[in-house]
Amino acid sequence: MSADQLQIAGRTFDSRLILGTGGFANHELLAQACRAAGAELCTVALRRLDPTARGSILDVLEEVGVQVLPNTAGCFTARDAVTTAQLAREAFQTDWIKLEVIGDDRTLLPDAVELVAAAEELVDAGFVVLPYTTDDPVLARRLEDVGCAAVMPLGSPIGSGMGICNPYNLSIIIERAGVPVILDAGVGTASDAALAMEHGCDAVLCASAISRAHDPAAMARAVSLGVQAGRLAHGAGRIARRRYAQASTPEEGMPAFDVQGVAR
Amino acid sequence: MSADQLQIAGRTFDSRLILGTGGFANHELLAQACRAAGAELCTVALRRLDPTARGSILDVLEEVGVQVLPNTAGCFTARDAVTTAQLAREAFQTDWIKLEVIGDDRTLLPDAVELVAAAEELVDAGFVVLPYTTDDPVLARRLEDVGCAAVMPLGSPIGSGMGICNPYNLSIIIERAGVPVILDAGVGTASDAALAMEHGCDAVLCASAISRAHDPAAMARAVSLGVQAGRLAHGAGRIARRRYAQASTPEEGMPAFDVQGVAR
Amino acid sequence: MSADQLQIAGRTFDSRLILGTGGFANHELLAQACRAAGAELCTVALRRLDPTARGSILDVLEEVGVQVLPNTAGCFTARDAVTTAQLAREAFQTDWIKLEVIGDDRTLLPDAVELVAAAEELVDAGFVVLPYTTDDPVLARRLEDVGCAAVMPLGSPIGSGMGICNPYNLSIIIERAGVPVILDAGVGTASDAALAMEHGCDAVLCASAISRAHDPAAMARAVSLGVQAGRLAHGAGRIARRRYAQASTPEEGMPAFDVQGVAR
Amino acid sequence: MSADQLQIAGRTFDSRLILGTGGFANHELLAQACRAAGAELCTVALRRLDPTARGSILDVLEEVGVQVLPNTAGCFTARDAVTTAQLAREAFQTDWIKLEVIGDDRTLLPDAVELVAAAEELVDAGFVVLPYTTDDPVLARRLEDVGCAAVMPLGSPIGSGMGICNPYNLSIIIERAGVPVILDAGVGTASDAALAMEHGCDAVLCASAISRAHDPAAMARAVSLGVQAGRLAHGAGRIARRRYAQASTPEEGMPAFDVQGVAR
Amino acid sequence: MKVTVNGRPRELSAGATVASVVEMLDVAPGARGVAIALDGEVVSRGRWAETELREGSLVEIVAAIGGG
Amino acid sequence: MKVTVNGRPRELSAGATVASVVEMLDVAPGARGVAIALDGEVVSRGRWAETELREGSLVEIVAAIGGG
Amino acid sequence: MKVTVNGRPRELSAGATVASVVEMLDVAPGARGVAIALDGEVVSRGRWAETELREGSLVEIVAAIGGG
Amino acid sequence: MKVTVNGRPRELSAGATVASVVEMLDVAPGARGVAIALDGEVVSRGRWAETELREGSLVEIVAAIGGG
Repeated sequence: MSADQLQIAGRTFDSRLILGTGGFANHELLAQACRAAGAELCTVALRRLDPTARGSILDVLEEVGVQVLPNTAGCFTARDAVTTAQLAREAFQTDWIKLEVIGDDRTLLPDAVELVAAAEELVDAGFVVLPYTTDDPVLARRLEDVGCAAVMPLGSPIGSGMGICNPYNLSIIIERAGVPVILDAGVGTASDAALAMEHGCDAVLCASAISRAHDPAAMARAVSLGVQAGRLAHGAGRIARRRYAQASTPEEGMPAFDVQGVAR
Repeated sequence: MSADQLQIAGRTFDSRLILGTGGFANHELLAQACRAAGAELCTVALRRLDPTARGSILDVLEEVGVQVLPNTAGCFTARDAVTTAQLAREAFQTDWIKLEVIGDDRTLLPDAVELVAAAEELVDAGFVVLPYTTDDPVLARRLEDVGCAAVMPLGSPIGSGMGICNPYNLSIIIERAGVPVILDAGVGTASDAALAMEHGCDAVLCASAISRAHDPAAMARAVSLGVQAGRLAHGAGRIARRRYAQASTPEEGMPAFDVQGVAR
Repeated sequence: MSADQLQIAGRTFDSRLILGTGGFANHELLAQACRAAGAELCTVALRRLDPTARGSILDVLEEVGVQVLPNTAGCFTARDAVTTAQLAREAFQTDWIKLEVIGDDRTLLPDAVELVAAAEELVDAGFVVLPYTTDDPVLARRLEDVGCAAVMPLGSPIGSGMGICNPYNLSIIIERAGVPVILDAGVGTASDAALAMEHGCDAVLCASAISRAHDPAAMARAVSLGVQAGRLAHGAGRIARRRYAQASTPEEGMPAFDVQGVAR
Repeated sequence: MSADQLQIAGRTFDSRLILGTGGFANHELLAQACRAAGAELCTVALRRLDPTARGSILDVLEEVGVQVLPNTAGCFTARDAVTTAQLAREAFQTDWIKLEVIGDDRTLLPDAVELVAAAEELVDAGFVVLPYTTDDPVLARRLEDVGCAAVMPLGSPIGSGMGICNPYNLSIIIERAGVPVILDAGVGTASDAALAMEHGCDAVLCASAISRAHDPAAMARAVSLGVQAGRLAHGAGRIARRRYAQASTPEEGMPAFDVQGVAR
Repeated sequence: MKVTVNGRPRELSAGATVASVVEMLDVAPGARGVAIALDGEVVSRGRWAETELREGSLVEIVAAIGGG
Repeated sequence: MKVTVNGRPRELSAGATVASVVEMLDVAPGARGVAIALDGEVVSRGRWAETELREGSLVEIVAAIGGG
Repeated sequence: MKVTVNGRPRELSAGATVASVVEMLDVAPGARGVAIALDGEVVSRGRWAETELREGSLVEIVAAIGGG
Repeated sequence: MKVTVNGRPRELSAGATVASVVEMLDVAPGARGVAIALDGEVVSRGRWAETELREGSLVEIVAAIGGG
């Protein structure tokens, strides 16, 4: 599949599954999941330094050999998101930022107005901005217009595992996007990821579905296979849906066993 | 995955994707699809011998190294299905039969009454019967009760590509089946196959979605990956669906950048 | 709407909602629901006579002025269903029978084989047979072929309130039926009934959704309005679904407020 | 139902169906639809005066006795929407405005950023603002916070007839709204309207589904009944959905016809 | 003789008829929505009086209830 | 002077008012559902007569139609 | 005698066997995936040579094709 | 002087720098994935030593964790 690489802002990736590192019970399970997923890119967050913490997640990710995509999780305003992005640039020495500006702590849904403001400011400050957004096609277009390097629409709320609640909106976003579309949030299992890729997403970000599964490594592998399956299927040209059946076995040439006056 | 083999009537298979051989433009595409799918078992049909035909499909399947599962496609009565099964036993030297008795040539849906009658007769005649059935849980139970080695409920009509129209019925069949449940008919793309396996199917049979795709080999590979993804996800213990969000990033430890009386 | 009457076996009805009388807390609530629903036809069942019972449901139904449709609820075999139908004919002096032959006491789904056998025997015995059936189009066709006066496919299991699990199958049944199609079982609320009628059902039978609602009379009225709404909508010729928008307000004639060099 | 009135900004309405007046072939069909729907409130738009036009729509609406709700259809910026609202106040002598600020002429979806800006400005200018919005719960909350008198989320794009694409988002909006929630756009037929009301919407706005139906008056009546059905059902306390069946006919008291040693 | 009525064993005198059973159960003669099966065969109301039970007879007396 | 009325260039004599435009378009004085914006600002009916246009003025005269 | 082979009428000499039909159709003796029904009953390959047709016999010779 | 470090009030001697705070918290000098904001502005690692705090300064020291 190396011929079919994901490209974002000039960087290329063989894997189309981005792994979120939140929710793992420990670093060992995270490492196993990274390997099982074949992930090349993982999100990380920033929180107040805990002096008692032993070992940095960065050591784990380095050992596994994945690159880091910092996020601004937990920010409710453009201002806090921008400051957090600047801290991330300092902490991780990368201009890439997964921009999250949420409007609400029960749904964790993005706040459209603050999100656009933050995206604009960060693009101007030279960041490569990958915004977590709703499935609103107009908002996605606005984010692309202000210079985001990709758009990351949700399928359903973070951690909800409800999959893609509105495939119609997602497909409209994909049809009209000039930048990569990465499904972010809502994936609950492998088929959700496959479906997203079949709709034409360029990649899938998955965190809770893997980190909180009973067997994270197995689910990481499953979601990774789902992403590959969906990507391949997207390119293979699926059959059209039809209300009635179409025989897969030819109908002509059926033998006729019955005959008038033949005793059986 | 060799630890996780499919078992039907005492035979074991590493692959959980059964390939239908109908609808391919030529034998070469069929061979490519078999290899891409990693199929071990393929269905074949019987039709009046065509003296002008060059080369038997059996040579192709033998070369690829897959085993043959004959079907009774096109039969409308128990009587014709039984005779066709006996011809298949003679032609292919196997007691295995994918039993199809349809009620209607537009929907190609099974005829419950004829199907049960044929299954009973074939089981008594020593066949290993794998019946193509509707998604009716009571009918599936009846087929198991008369001694079928597996049940093959449809997701939607043959060749319709509509996927699983009634996941509820499929899951009820799976919950109560004592024999393998193989999704037959309706798969349109890889995510349909993944979904079926996540629901707990033991295998998936796929014909038109692969043979009639724009690129059959690519779709064969995609569906095969989808089956593996779904099987793994089924065992990995997915997260529960929830209406509201659950943060994947811890909420505690958020920095507070704003302070009374600090100019910015 | 009297111009648009439901006709079954030569009898006509103004109301297209048939009320099931099971599950009501008492006869008074049943009477209220009958009136609120404007029902003309209600199902009743037969059970061992309870000498302590005070007042017959028949008195209630007579007072409300509805006609009685006996059922064979609880029968697992054609034989018991036929005997029960004969008892019903004796008890209610009607040839009409809502035929139920179930295969399973957890799903209460019909048993296709026993159902067809019972229907055939009862039609021969001069009954007007209205069979409760699955959503299998081939089975529905068989029931019509043996002489049933209507077919009553389920939307989902009795009392499940899941609505119409497989609208595709229901619409196929309707397209090809030569007798009235009455949705039986699965209705959970008014919109389910409206949807069934929009698909082209001739009537809806509703029991638990009304009798077990918090306010049975209100729900009876709601479902009745839903049936009328769906029937009217079915005849009114709905707009086609389209992926993109179509303005309801004309786009031409938009004023242009902005002008070069005009200060605001 | 007069006990159950819709209240918006201090005005009360007996009908919970707001009729859009766009798309009717002529004024006579509009008048018939208004009467069939029992509408009390109808939207109207403003366009450049056409000197050749004969008779004003206002005369029709006055004759039918409905009140007017002007909209800002066709505006792409907050600025144009505000100017249009001011023109509407002058033209119709009402402070009420259905605020539409769209981002795109193929989807006609709202532009979140411009919409909030316009809403804020109009509320400050003393308008009673009813904004057409997406199904984004955070955006709906923002609109309520800036002082809108109701929120009008879409079910799906204007004129698409796709119904409610994301019932989850709609229900979240309803759960948390402190102002009336009116489903706007997407209704294709009566059951869509019933469903919206069952979810807890306070009212439904419907235009194309009625004006472009084959028989607008019949569809107007159907949608009106659907709204009433859904409203009643919402209050009646529907039964819970359950995967398995629950008998509506008591299981005890079943007769047993078979007996050892009794010849039949 | 021993018979079974609605699942319960009963002792009846020889020559007992379906009507005797109805009487025994206190069913009003004109009771509505009532029907009877004797050994799996329906006995119409008009024949209750003349239809005799036999040793081991299975009698089912059913009545209308709310249902389905 | 040159003005634009509903998108079309018009030649008006100096001192022309909003009311002159209304007249020019044959709009009945009491016409319902009509409103006017001059250079992006609404001119209420009461001020039509006194409000003068200037060179390059942009006049939009709108009326009610069926919509949304 | 007159027989029907795969739906087509054929004229065969008396004493013709299933094997004669196979020969007539140019089917290679060892052809794979071929089976034959005579008047609705399967005739196993081993009995082709000895099984005689009769007037009006219905012969169906089937072979493997891609399907289902 | 009084400052706030990660939400907790701290007493520091005059002239204390960002570096002093880092030291106080036992953060290894080369610690990875650590960044600091002083009164809402990021202070790059190279300027920790020279950047002085003032009365009431708000210091946030953050580090990498698993997330999103």
